[in-house]
Amino acid sequence: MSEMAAHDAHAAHPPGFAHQFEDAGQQKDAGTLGMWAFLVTEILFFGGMFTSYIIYRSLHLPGFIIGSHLLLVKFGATNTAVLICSSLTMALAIRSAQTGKSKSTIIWWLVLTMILGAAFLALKFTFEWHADYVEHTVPGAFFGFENRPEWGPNAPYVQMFMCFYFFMTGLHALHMVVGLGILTVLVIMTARGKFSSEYYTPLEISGLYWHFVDIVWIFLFPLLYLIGGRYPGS
Amino acid sequence: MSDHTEQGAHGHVVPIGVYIAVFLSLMVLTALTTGVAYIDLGAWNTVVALAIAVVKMLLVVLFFMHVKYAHGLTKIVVICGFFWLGIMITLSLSDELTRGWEMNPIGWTGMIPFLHHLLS
Amino acid sequence: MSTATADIHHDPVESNVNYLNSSYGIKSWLLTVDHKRIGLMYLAVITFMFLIGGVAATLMRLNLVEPQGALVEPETYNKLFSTHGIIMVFFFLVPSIPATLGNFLIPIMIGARDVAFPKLNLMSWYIFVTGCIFAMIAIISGGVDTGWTFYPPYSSLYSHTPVVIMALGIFIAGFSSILTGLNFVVTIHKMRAPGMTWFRLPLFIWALYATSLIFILGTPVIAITIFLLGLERLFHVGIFDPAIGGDPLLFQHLFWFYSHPAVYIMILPSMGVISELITAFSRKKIFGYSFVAFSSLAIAVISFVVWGHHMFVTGQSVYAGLVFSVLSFIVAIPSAIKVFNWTATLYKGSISYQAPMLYALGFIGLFTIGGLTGLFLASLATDVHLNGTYFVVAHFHYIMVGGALMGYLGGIHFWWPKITGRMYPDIWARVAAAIVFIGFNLTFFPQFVVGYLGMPRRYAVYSTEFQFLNIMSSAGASVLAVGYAIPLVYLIWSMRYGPPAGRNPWGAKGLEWTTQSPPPTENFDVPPIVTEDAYNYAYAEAPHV
Amino acid sequence: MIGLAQTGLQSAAALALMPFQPPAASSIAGDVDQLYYLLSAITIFFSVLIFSIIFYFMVKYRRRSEDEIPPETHTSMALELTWTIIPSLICVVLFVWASALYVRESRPPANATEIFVIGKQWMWHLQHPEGPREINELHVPVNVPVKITMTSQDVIHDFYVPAFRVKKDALPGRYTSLWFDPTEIGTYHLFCAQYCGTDHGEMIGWIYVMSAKDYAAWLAGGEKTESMAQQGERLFTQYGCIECHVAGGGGRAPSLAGLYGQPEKLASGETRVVDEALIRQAILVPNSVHVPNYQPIMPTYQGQLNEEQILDLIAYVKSLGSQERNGK
Repeated sequence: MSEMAAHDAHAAHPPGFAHQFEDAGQQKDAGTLGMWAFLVTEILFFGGMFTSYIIYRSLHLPGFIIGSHLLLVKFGATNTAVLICSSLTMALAIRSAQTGKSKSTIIWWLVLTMILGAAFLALKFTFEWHADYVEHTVPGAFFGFENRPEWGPNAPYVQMFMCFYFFMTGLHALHMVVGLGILTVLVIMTARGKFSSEYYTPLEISGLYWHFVDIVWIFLFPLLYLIGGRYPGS
Repeated sequence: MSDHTEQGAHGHVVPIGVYIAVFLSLMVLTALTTGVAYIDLGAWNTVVALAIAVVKMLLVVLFFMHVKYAHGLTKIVVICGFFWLGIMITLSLSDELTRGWEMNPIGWTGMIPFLHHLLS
Repeated sequence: MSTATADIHHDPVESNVNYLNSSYGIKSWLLTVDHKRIGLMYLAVITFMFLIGGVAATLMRLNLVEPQGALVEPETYNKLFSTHGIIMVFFFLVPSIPATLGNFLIPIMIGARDVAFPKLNLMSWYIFVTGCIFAMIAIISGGVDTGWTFYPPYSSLYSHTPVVIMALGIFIAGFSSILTGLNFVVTIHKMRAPGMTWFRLPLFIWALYATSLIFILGTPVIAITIFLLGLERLFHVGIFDPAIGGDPLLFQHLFWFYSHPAVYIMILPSMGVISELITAFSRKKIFGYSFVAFSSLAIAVISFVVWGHHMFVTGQSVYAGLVFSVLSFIVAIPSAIKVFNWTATLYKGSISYQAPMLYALGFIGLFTIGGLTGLFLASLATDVHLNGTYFVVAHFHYIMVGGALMGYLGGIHFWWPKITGRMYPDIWARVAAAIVFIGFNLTFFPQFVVGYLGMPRRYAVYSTEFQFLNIMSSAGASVLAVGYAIPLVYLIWSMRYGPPAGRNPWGAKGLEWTTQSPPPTENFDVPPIVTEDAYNYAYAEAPHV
Repeated sequence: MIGLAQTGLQSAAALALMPFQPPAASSIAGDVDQLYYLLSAITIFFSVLIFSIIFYFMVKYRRRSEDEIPPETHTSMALELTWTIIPSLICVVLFVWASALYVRESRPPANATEIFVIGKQWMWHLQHPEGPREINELHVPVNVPVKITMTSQDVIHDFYVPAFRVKKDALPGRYTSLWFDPTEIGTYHLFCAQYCGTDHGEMIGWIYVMSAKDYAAWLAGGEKTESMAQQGERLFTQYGCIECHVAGGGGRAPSLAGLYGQPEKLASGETRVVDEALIRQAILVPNSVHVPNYQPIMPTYQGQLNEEQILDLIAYVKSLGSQERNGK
């Protein structure tokens, strides 16, 4: 999670070079490989949930479709768009550093990325989770299946779906929060002039992390919001 | 000799046009996947949704995450991650979806409705 | 092995400064980024955890002397075996060789100054200690009674013990494993000295590389699984709950996806150690270097597709059972290849029997038995009878204690002179190795028999006809305990009073033996350049003891 | 000293008398033992082989002088292939043998009598179709195959009879089954082999394998109880199932006569055989197994029926299986 990026952020003081390496190329390669290895662990970390989701969906399809229809596509789609925008701004922030643009350009792109990330979380927490709470679709003691006779015997599986919805989006949101923390560190480092076209590894590997979080959402959106179809009678 | 000189300290600078094109594709695909959900394609709804998600992922991985320009090791690492996820999903499903089989004289052909069930 | 510094004949003027005395004070340790010091800090913590797990084991064995329980109530017994399992697996065996010897040796063996991410390395230690603290809190506040396997719905909805705290401890310790594995992979890929090609690497490095892959690919899955279990316990609703359509077997799938490869996390590093010991004490190049190296990778990969053999009787489908059975047989082959190659390495060697070699030979014997009895459990029909009995307990202790722990002790004895710069009394070490070997077999061999007789594991009280074998086992355990206590005494003694070891007391090959003992903080006075294969004993000059 | 010798002698005597395998009392036990002997032989052969080679090398090639440098030996491809291929072939043989046996163990014979088992912390609840219920004890006639269908009321348990070499988990929310054909009259251990909490070690019982005559006497000797099917029939009326599932067809729901064991096409397009799991699912999640031509109007009985009552209903539906099937 943030540890990797934060570590490198600390280790890499200008000239950004740590004593155990032979040269800057070796250091950059090591950092990138390390981040990718970490992202592999993240794939398998989320993968445990995706595996469970696939299995239960195949076992309890009707309940999962009812559950999916409790979510509002407009929020999911908007948030997807917001995250894709933030990925673009992140990529542009790195590119600015790569091509030796001014500090303020890099900071501008980073801050824009943070704003988009925050917008995602705001939408998630206030419009979606809060509404779920009000409507008793949060799993647990207050799960309101007594009020939903139309769910019939599928009620337990609707609750199972909502468990997945909250665990998966919750874990994703947690990663977003960590990402915002990393971005904050990057903004400070940029402001202090730590990066140049010669050395911007922390930016680059933090970018990998941010894009990864975006990819997770790219799968969560269809799996949670769309699957089962939204057409009449689905 | 360690293999740390393949790329050097300077990464590949991706042209800004590529970023914009990737971004626009991602937006279009998002609109597309949302729109398709409102059309009844039967079992294909799931297939299309997942196919679009995979394409979007590939765009992000290859261009935003620079894997297209990275050296072989990075590519292997990425493929390993998804391969292992595949192992986990496939072998777990190999149990969960064949539970009924032992008492079920339909036998191997029983798999077809299960697959149908999985995709629908 | 190296040309730049390997001049063991006329020892250059030994510098008095090394990684141990380059700085003093508690702060110089707690804030160190030196991989050698971090390795020693792990050694201290896991030795402590081993003692906790060992005490639990001793109490269990005492209790089992009588069929009705000689010592404690069933509830306490359940907590004892859970504590023993959790501590030994997650807080001792998994970090044992990688975090101590691996941390100490990987950079030196590949000719680097440090691991790729030294601060991350230190952070891994702190994360591990935090995990240990949570585990200790769980133990002190009563201990959990779920077994180390945490099967729901017992662990999620029925147990009345601090499961969440223990789960949190394991979750946190898991991140330490992940970061250590990541650090090692990057280090081995990117930090090798000039000339140190992949096929000149010592086999210990290959083994730890394979282990690190499992850390990276497997540990996140146990992390998420344990996390989901914790959520289910906290909120009384979750994805393994049968009441809302959850499948308890799904937990077992996810759990064993990590926990079966975790067995290889424990045994692979030991296999690496054995390759070093066998070659050093027979002064031979390893027989079939590439077969031994690739069998490590093969084991790491195949270990991920065999987990279902833990679930042959759980209601897993028959078809999945067949698939997992055939895959489980396949994983036996690379292990067999290793054993045969080690044996062949001894052929026409010059074999000496110092303590580390005794451990290595003990390892081969016990691992052979442990591995072969694994075939009983990969075979579906016999597994149905043996699953969940003491046969399984005996089998995995032959692998994890007879294998992993023997390798760990052998490695500690082999590299102790390098780590501390001092020798221990070899005669005591040989006695201890013999006692461990005898005590171990006395403890666990009867368990094969009592398992086939049908005694289920995790029974606080048992049927009287099993008593004789249980007494034998408990008697063996006390011998084993003595065998473990002796090294603790003389190793600590040697740190102060042992005679200086010199650079290369065993006349062994490998970069670590070319630098001074203990090594300087930067590992080498001059960065080494490697010009020859590993274990090139045929061209060695006579050792200089 | 004499005391020590006595202890030694006693131990030796105990060892000599000690059995190394449990009684083999089912049709499959002998076959499992044979596989076990083969595996033991392989284990002993290879252990002895490795041990003796190592021992021989240890003595023959012991270091004779401190500066001895042994000659180099080169890796032999032929040797490597030999010790890769031979173990592989052994594994193939073991896999085929063990799997054939396992598949046999997983297919109960058609004529097996069925016993229903519910595991709960920390006791076994066993139920004969004829009605008698037993706790931690099971009486069965010799040479009659028995199929155990089981579930758990709380955590995972495991039904294990070492003498029969059979074992299977009892899972909450699901049915699992095993079968055995007892061949020897006697009394055998029943263990719970999956850790289930505090008194796991005392979740044990006995299986009494009796001659046909003794078994009949035992059945007759107990207090008269309704059979499971009769109890199921009572529940069928009491919970109003009978109002829709009208015998002979024509109700709002299909008649259940002759349904058991038959493949049934569901509204989802899937074809499934009507077995215990399907009936259980139909009672608890009716619309998931809804059949075409009927409205999905059946309410769930989740929470209203306990595991025993569900088993009674299943027994009742099965008892209808022998009756004439009068259309849907």
